[in-house]
Amino acid sequence: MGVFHMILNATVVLGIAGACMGVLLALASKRLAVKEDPKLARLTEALPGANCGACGRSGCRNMAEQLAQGKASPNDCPLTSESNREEICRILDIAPERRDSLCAQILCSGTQELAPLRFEYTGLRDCRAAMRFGGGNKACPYGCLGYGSCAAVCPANAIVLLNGIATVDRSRCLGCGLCVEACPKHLIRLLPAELAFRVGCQNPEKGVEVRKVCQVGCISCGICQKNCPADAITMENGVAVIDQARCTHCGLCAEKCPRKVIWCLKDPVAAPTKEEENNDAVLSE
Amino acid sequence: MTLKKLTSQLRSGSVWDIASRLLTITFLVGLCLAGVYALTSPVISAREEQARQSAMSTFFPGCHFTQISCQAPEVERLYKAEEASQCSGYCALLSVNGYGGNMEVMVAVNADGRVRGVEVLSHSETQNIGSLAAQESFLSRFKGKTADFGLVQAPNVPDENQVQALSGATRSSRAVASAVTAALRAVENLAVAPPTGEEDKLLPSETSALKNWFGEVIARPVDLPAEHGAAVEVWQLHSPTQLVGYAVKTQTVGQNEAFKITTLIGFNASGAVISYEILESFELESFTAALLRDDFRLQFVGRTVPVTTDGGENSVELIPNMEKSCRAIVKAVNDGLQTVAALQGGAAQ
Amino acid sequence: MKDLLLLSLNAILIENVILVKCIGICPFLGVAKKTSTACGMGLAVLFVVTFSSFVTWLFQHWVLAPLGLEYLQTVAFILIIASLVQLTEMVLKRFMPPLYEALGIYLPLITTNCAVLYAALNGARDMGSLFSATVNGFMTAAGFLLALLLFNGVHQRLQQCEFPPSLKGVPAELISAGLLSMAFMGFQGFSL
Amino acid sequence: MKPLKQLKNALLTQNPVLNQLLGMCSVLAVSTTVSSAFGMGVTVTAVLICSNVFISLLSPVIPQQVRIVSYIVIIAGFVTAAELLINAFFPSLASSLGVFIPLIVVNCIILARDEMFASKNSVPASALDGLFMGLGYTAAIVLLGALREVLGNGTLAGIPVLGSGFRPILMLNFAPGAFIALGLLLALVQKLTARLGQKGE
Repeated sequence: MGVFHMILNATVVLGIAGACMGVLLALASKRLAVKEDPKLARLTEALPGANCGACGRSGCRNMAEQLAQGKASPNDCPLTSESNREEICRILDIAPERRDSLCAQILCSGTQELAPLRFEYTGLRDCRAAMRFGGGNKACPYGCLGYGSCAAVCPANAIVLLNGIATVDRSRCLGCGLCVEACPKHLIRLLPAELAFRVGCQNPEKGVEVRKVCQVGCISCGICQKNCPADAITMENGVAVIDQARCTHCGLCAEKCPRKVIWCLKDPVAAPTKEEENNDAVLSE
Repeated sequence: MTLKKLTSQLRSGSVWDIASRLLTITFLVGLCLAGVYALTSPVISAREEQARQSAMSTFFPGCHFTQISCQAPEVERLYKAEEASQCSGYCALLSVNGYGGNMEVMVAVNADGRVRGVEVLSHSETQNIGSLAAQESFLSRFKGKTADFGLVQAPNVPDENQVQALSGATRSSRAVASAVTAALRAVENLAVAPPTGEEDKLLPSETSALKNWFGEVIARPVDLPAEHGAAVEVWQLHSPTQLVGYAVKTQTVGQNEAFKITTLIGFNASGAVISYEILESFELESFTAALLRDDFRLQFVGRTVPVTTDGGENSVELIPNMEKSCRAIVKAVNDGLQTVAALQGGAAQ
Repeated sequence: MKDLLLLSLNAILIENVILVKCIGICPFLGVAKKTSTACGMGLAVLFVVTFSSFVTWLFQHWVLAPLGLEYLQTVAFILIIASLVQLTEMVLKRFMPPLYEALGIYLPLITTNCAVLYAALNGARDMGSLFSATVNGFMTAAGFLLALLLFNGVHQRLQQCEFPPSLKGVPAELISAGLLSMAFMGFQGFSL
Repeated sequence: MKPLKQLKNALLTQNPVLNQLLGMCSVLAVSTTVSSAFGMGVTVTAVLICSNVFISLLSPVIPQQVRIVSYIVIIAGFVTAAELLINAFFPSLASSLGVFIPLIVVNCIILARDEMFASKNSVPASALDGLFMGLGYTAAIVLLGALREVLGNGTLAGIPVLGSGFRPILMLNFAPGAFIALGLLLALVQKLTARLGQKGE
């Protein structure tokens, strides 16, 4: 009799516990159901989900909520691809505004062979850490140290450290701008992705000083300024700056520049200039 | 949220449907578990019982064990090992918390209250470290120890009444040590603790008398034999491990015929008189004091044969002009002797 | 009061659930990457363990013990813990969305967390009173949170240093966790 | 997938313990000796197979709201049954596994396999998957058990291996040793898969 009694006990106790837990959960799932906006799920789907915070919200889910409430525009998120952005506009049924995407550029071309080092640095592999040692071990105090602080931050890991300097892989860069703050030398700019001429140097010193520390540094000779037909180049504190709006992408400045430090990053479709060739070659290595 | 709405929701399909499915699942699980338990629990308890019996018989070969009640919290079970009605020791089963979890320890205690042996029945200590505490090499260190043995850490050498703990397994060795101490304490308490109610009908005066004659004993009343004379009550006196003696309460008529003198006489295990005490007497004050004086009382000590007053070789001298009271004591002692002899089953002489 | 202090000291330091008892490691490595995630997980576990120790002790001493069904302990406890976790997830989602936002992803993770079941079983078997069982649960979870935060600090230091390729990532974390747990072995000396 | 591929996958590339880092609690805690590690591995495999089969049978019936709860209850049922059987018929194993048998219930592997695999696939496939994952788990835990026993105690499955002169590293029998041993083992595995990766695919 005892065995049957014991089996009955066990099954009844477990059965009842299961039942009341079941009722509890079922009721809870019914009464506590959060009236979730159906669009929210699809929006979070469309957003890249990198939670990088570039749009200023605390993550894609938060961004999706604000998009649903109309407090944010699809373009706020720099990471979403073109197709996703259209998808979002369709979900929110608003007209998609045109907006060209940006791409990060590192304004320094002083690779190890071209820009010598002042001392051997074996500390932490981080530019900010290296900065504490007298601004880093690179002869040119404004040049890229190449320890990858920007690479560490990049959510799409599009920044590659190649023979001493950081280079952006333009196909993967999402233009989120996280690397801009990360770089202690402030060398990184967000420039329009399609077509840009950029000056691969930020050293404001006189030409004489620049030659001492780098073989390709901009010696602010002004030849590019004179030769530019659209007069888009101005010399700001010792470095040539190309005004992207007025630049007609003729490429004259790149040819005339004695230091070959103006890089033209045309679409890969067009014939790449010499610099761009070695740049892409270097990247694809 | 009114109750009506709540109950309506309860009746609505989905809630009940979910709950019933979960109920069936838990019901099924409960059913098959109960089945497995029914199948395995007898096997488990049998094996544990068998392990326990074998452990006990290794300590007390040839004994049979009776479980006795024990108040100590840690002691799960306490067995008394008897060999031909002679108590040869105790076995205590304890469960203590070791490093890895619960530990079942069996402690065997000799009749004299010293450790006879220790065995760990089950433990879940860490392999090769805590488990060393369950091996013979460590357990044999407890042999012969009394309840107040100390546990010393590995480096320093233990003296006679100390046990050296295992280096690296302090928690496990402390657990075993605590089990042994608890067992010894429990056996000790067994003797001191007043035995269960019905044994102890002794008056305070009686127990104090017994205490200074025999020390700590338990008095167990025994029914009077056929010819018990003036004896009214008889107790067998047990120390924790064996019979120590007898106590007989007698009522005899002294000088004052109206009231009897109540005397308590103590006998050792072999039936010889140890001493006597007058519990209640209505004789004259001086008479009672005289009867208790050593010069008269000591004559009775050591007697195993009834005493006479005729001046023969085992006669006693009566105190002049209070012969009646003295004869009352003589009769009390003789009847006591007679009762004890009858109890012991041997011939009186 | 004194034995409660000893109980908590024991649960947090001497028998820390992760570093000494090696229980609840699965989330330990995963969540220790960011401090906010570690805190979120720790608090979620703290809440769930305390609550479930409370309920499981009651269940054990009112239902299981009198009917002599101790062998059903594991099944009953896990049923209660899983339902409690799911319930708290729904309640948090409904009434405290920001808190759900921070803890949301970890709640289902807690159901498979061994520390919760260990605390419940430990509480029900060893603890005399309901109050001490709940305190034991709370302190075990506090130990869990402590270990999580300590390891989070260690983890951030790990990211700075250079490792041979095969040691990078989890092996390095495990070895540093081993050193951390070696430090916790120092508490074994206490005799409670 | 072809069973053989599944087996290689479970043992090498997708090993639940070494690659997916599941079920670490029991691996760390029970692997002090090969025998207890093997015992644990076999128990987990048995429970894994039974729960996979049972859940793949029941998954269409189980409503969505109580999915996790019912899966765990089923697993707990099998684990308790295993615990009772072990206590009854393998007492030596029971003492070495101790408190860790009930903790198989919250062993991440089982619930993970049930969630991901068993609830979506047919019974034979999930049984096979349960078997392979169990084997992967057992292989990993026995490997670690051997490592820890040989170095920590100088014996392998009870037989002294390294001679009397060897002073065992006692730390390996405790928690820190477990962490470090598993860390080193994972590093070894990472090195092998890296080299395999370059040479192989």
